[in-house]
Amino acid sequence: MAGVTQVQTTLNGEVINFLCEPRQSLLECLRDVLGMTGTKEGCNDGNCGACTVIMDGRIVDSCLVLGVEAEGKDITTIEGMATPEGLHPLQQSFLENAALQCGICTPGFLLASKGLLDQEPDADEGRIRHWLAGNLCRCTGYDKIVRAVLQVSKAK
Amino acid sequence: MEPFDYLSPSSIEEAVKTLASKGDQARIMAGGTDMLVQMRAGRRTAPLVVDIKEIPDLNVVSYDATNGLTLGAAVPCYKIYQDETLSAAYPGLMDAASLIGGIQIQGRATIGGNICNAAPSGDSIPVVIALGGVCNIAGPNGTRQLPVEEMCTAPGRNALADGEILVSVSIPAPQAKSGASYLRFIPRNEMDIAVVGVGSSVQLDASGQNFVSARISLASVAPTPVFAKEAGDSLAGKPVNEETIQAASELAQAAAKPISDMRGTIRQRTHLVGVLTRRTLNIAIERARGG
Amino acid sequence: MTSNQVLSEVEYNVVGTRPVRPDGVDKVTGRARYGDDTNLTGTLQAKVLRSPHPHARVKSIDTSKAEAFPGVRAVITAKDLPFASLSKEELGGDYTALKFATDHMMASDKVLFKGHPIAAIAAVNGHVAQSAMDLIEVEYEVLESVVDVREAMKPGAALLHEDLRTNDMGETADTPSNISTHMSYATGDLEKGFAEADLVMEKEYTTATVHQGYIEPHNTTAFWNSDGQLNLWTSTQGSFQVRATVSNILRLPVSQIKVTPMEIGGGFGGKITAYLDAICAVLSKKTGSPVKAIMTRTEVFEASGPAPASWMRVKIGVKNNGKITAVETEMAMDAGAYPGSPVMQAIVCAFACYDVENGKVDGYDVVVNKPKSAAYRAPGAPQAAFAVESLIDEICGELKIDPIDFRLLNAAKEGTRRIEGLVAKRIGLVECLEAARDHDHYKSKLENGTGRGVACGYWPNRGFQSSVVMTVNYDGVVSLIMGSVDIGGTRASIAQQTAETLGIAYEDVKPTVVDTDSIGYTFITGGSRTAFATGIAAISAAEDVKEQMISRAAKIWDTSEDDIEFVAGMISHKSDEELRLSFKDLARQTATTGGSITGRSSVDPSGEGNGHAVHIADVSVDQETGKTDVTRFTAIQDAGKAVHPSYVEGQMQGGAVQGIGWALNEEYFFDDTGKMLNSSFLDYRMPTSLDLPMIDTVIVEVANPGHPYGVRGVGEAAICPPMAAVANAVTSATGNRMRSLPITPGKILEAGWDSVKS
Amino acid sequence: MATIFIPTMLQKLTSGIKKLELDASNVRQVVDRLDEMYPGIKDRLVEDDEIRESLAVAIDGDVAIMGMLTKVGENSEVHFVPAIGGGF
Repeated sequence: MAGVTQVQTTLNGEVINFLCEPRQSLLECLRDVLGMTGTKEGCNDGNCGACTVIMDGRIVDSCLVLGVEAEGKDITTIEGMATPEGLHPLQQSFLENAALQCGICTPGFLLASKGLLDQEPDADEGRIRHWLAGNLCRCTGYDKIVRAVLQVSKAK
Repeated sequence: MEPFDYLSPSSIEEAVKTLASKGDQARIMAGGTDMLVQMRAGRRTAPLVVDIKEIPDLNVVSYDATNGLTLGAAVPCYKIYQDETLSAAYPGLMDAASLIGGIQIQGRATIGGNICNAAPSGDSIPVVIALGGVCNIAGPNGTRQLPVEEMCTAPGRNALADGEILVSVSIPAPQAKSGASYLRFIPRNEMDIAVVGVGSSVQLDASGQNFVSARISLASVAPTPVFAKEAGDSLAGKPVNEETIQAASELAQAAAKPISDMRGTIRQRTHLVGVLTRRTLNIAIERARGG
Repeated sequence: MTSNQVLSEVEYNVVGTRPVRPDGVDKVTGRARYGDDTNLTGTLQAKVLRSPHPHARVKSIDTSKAEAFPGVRAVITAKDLPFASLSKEELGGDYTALKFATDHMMASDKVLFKGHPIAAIAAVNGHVAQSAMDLIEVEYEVLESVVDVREAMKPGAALLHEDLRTNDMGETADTPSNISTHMSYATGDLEKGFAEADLVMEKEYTTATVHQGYIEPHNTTAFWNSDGQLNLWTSTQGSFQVRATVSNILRLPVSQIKVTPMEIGGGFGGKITAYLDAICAVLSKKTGSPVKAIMTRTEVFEASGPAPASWMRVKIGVKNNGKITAVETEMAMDAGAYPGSPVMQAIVCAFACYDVENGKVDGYDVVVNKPKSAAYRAPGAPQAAFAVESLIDEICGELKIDPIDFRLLNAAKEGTRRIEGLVAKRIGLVECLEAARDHDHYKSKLENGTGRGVACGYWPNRGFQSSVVMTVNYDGVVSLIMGSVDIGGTRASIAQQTAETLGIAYEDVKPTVVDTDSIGYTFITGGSRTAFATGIAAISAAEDVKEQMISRAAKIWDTSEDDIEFVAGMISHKSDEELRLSFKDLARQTATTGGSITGRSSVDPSGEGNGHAVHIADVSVDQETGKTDVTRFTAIQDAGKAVHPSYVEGQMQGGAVQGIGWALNEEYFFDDTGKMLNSSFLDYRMPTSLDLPMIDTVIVEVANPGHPYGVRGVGEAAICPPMAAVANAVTSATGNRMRSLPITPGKILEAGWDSVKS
Repeated sequence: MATIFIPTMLQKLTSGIKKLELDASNVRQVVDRLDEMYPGIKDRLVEDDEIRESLAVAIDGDVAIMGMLTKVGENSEVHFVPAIGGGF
């Protein structure tokens, strides 16, 4: 029987340690081990993007990352997006543009959008639609989500 | 998921030693985007998972205009298409690297993993075959090379022997007046498994009006990716025109041995092989002439 | 070109504005608590063992090895549910209903679909429970299964339920059948109507099984206190519905069950049935610990409630000028394993957009070896609209009449008597059609290789019971407490109606959705009812507050209540201008004039006001591959009065896009025996952001006389037109008529090949 | 007099009569009077003293919320329609 491993990782800017079994995904570790339930499970097989987190600057599905793989990595989750000063511009834009209905996909969309604009601050509609294709939303038809991201993008 | 041990070796030697001693009790994980899904669904079990992403040799991306590209088996797709030199040299490879899964998957999935996973629909395989890619394999008895078209032996099975590991894939340097392209047909625009995929590469003469050589490879039309050698060879020495391209596409169709399943019928797939062969050849020709 | 238009007739202060939703910040920061975020100390994880066979007799179940597995705390089967120890005599007329309800939750003697629960395990974690499932030994006798709705209707088809007999409006057939119900309505003289027609067309249509596709899987946490009180935290569209289901299956009084509805990650009708609650409750009772379950995505597809596949025959007769003379349809829908498809809704909605003198509709509810179907956004109506609106498009083509002109000529309006007999009240179909006709999209030129289609849709909308309580805090802020689960922004829209009625700011209303112990009975969030019915409850509770405020002012001013009026948030003496108090000023004085003010209301309103939508779709079709891309889409809908236009647009856009998915790519693939082959988001192809253009909207506002602000429900009508709009557009692009959903690239290629042949 | 619309499927019990007028002040009276005129029709509409689950009774176009107790007006129209009830 496999044992438990200690993992040290940087989570939302803070170095933390946690224990997990190798078979536990990063998603499970975040939610069940660390109690950070902002990252959502939608499909657990990499097809919905609800569990998107940023790892070393890239968006990944945390259901397809093992917790043990987080060793030495830098991870941002939805809990790390707002600062004490206020919401991230994307969060604010999602609110203003009514870019969420049920909200379950929202953390994933926000992280994915952040991942995009962090490296392509002037992404246009086509680029946004392509980038977000790994995130499923069933409520909005994507229109208001794309508009919310466009509002923050420098592309006009 | 059943419990497993996890090992992240830091050298090829360590990985090979572990794999050789554990036999079928160990499985190699690169991006994990296929393997973790398969393990979670109970389709694969592995008492030991060997994560190869921390091995420096497997993270190599080396390119020069003489020796071509050596792409480590653990290099995720995004690192390939974000590399401007590679994008310019291998646009056909970029076609594939940028359409595997979504952006999240591309942050993890690797070409090496895609080849070793040996799915008939593996999106990167046809274009790597078309580009003449070769697998560099390390094992208990040293290293060996194998053309990519010989790597997939059956759905989900590859040619690696016990203890062996895919270190990298080598792709020859692009010649002048050469070009490649990969297209797949899916009902949506992203996130689907190819109904049919076709990778083509061409080498034109200096005038750009005649084929010197061509290679065509197909996905999702047989138990393994298909290298449609006759189809590509038929173009050698021929002028670039609709007839020759049509003839090649028909040979590609003849090389396809598809089944009917929920993703498509035999007739649809065979038809699409023709369409996509023509389209990829035309894109490859455009690229060859432009580059 | 405006992408989102609102054609407003009446303006209010708060109703019709677009404030930020009260739950918004929690949802964009990850702090909102969804069902699976419930985490009580010592929670066990449950997993459900499910049948691998679509149809089989359960001969034996041996759970002993699983029970002995380290980390497993309890294993249950159907024997652990109360039904197992109740006799037919005890239950009387309730026997069959309770057997169906209990067996659906956990099979006793037979499994009727792949994924049918057979046992459940509670263990220290999900991995352990999963491993232990392999140790449960079940012996099945596999039976012949029936998957296709029309095959299931044939005499001699394999029977799911040996004692199910067709009910023809109260008359039961002598022999068993998979047809559980047949219903028929007619009006006028059908023969005469068709005889008068210059053109009669009759075609058959089919649609595939589809799923609502909510992103959050079903989940529940149950904890059975030692005092016998059962607590459930769950993802549901109706906390009271969950309470009723669990009460029925576990034979508990409703007051012994408290259901706390957590934030819900999408439902669309699929989160009304309570699949996991009773199972977790029994496991909790057995272990003494909280028990939580979350379905995998495969379980969601295989064992929740998809929308039915359908077969429909439609016949329409018209004069050369386009006037409809007669209509007829027969529709059969598969209910899945147990009776209850929405086919009766389908036949009622089928021709509701048209003024029809002679018509007949027949519906058949049919059981097959698939998961029991559940509601999906306007249940039944989208399939019916696909068939009827496709045939109308075909007729318009034959007669060379503009499809909007045809619909305007025949459109139902106030006073139109529908086939089932009810008379339409003030409805906005004509206004929607006119808005479509005048829209810049409809007037725009089509590019080569593209096609355009239009279609309309109808959903009656619903009322039903809602309860609201509101308290006025001393600072003038109103706490609004309701039982309606908020899926798409109803906390905002109910708060807006409250603020409007009280004449206060939206920000001064704080809405909360509470558990079943804390509010009166409230029906599900569904049926496009919440903004309407819970809105009326809130308005009426606010009126209650106003009356009490007037009475307080009367005390303060020592005058009669009749001398006081409450207008626009000001309480004033009718004849003494000096005596005026703002809502906040008076709120401050409630402490010294009798204490806090609480308004309350429980309503069961009728007058819901029918919903209509008209959609325009442009598509381009790659003739070589058969691939269809939607290039432009406009959704037009009568909202009565859009309380929060952004959320109304969201409903219209979301409905349109679900419909586009239904039209083009979404379907359950079954093997011959009924095993689903594509139970993941990889192969169940819902639209991604890359598959769509912006969805333009026009909100038409034809006030609903049944609501103080004219509100009509908007959630459902939006999913009725898109399938036909897209299908009609594909015909316009390719020349081939597609009568079977989804319109996959393969089908488009086949149609092209067939048309070349013929 | 209220106008009662006989559901199509029950018109064989009323010899083809599609609608009729009768005096009734609530739904229960409607059903009882109908049954007096056309024996057996009540059983088709009512089960355990409630309108059958698959049906709803509508008075002047509004689905009745009080079932058998729902008031029927002097000139009301009464319909028995498919229940588009719970479930979405």
